[in-house]
Amino acid sequence: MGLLSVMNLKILFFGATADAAGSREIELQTGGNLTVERLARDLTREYPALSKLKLLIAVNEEYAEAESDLSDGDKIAVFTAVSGG
Amino acid sequence: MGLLSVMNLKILFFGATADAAGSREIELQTGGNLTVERLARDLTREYPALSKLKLLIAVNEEYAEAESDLSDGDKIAVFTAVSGG
Amino acid sequence: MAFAQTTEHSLDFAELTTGPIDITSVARRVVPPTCGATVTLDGYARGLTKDKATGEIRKTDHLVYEAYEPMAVKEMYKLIEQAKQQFEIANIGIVHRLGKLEIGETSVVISVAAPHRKPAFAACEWIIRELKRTVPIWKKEVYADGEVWVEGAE
Amino acid sequence: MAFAQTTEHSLDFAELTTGPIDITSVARRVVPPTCGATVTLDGYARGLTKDKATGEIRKTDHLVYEAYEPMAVKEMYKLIEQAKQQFEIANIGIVHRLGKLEIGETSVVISVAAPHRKPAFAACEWIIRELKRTVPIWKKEVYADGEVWVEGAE
Repeated sequence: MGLLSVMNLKILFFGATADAAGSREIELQTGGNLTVERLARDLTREYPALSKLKLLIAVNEEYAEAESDLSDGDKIAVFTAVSGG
Repeated sequence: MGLLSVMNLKILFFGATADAAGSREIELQTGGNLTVERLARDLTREYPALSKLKLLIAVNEEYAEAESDLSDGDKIAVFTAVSGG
Repeated sequence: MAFAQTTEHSLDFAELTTGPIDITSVARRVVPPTCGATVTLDGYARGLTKDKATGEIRKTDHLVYEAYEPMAVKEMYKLIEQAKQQFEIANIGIVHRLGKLEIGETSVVISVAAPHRKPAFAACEWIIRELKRTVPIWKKEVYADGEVWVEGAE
Repeated sequence: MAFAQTTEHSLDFAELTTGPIDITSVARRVVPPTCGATVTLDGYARGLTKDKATGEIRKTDHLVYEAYEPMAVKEMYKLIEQAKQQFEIANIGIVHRLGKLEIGETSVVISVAAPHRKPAFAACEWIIRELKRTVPIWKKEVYADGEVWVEGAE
């Protein structure tokens, strides 16, 4: 991607992360070349209460690796270890 | 038990043994000193259709060993391998 | 429920019934407040049966279950006691149906409640295996052209 | 059932619902005519919870379950596919409840139908373990004096 490229991302929060972010869904515009790990760091800076949580990230409804690159239009879910059952 | 002693036994049949004996319950009067195994042999002689079945015997609602002695008033159940479930 | 028999101690129970069995209510009756899960085995009248001798598949019209009732309840309670000695479980419920069962109807329900899942699974599996081996209940399969009392494996 | 979602193929199903779950109907829906038994795990809202940190027992007033719904259904179907590859089983049904649950209400039911019991037990045990590890659903425990989102083990 070029220097001027931007990505539009949708970020979803659930349970404890929704409480920490004070939001369930945000839209984010950012420069290109963003990894999952980097996004998590940026979000934690934006919402410091997230730093107390061990975050898991899903991209487009699939669990994502920390090193995965994000793409324009990706739907990102940020949550803690699941506790259903 | 003396030579003149008699035992009154109640014999119950279930499922395949009831069909083979043509009866669900009989009363039996017999001489003393009778084992489970011996009773099974006597019953098979009385009801030949029983000989095609592998018989299990319970005495007073408990599984009985072939060598167990029977006592007056015992309630004997004669049945085949169970098939519940 | 002419043949129904119940004896209860703690939340355990072993019953015979001639009426329909509701799995939910059996699973619920064994639940103590400190447990989070029950494991339930339910057996039901199969529509197709494989002949053990010929391997042929036969269509079953209905089943009839018969029990030596007082002994069957006793033996089911023995299984409950033995399971509770062997496994870390809280409560066990066993209900077996007797009489005529249409295809698809539930013949037996075994529910085990435990603080942890693992022993609940192990106990439930153990109980159904032993029930089929020791509890004096017999199944008759009725076909369009005949019927047979099924003989257990042992 | 605002959050209910269903996708069906064969007799398998994975659903989310905000209404009460009936164990019997879940267990029945996975039954093919050639199988004689289902194994069912049901989890329910516990009244007493042990605090993992302090070991203290707390009285829970009610639970709230939340899910990332489309991903949760996808992940449940993945478990169904994986279980069917690993175990000799016929059909699997999974229903998880969302929203507010009173104590004693069923939160999850997993039913596995199989020609033989052993793989049904093994598959059911495997699925609940994996569901608690991978399916994006979260539980909030609400007490008289506060509430906490439970964090899973992994």
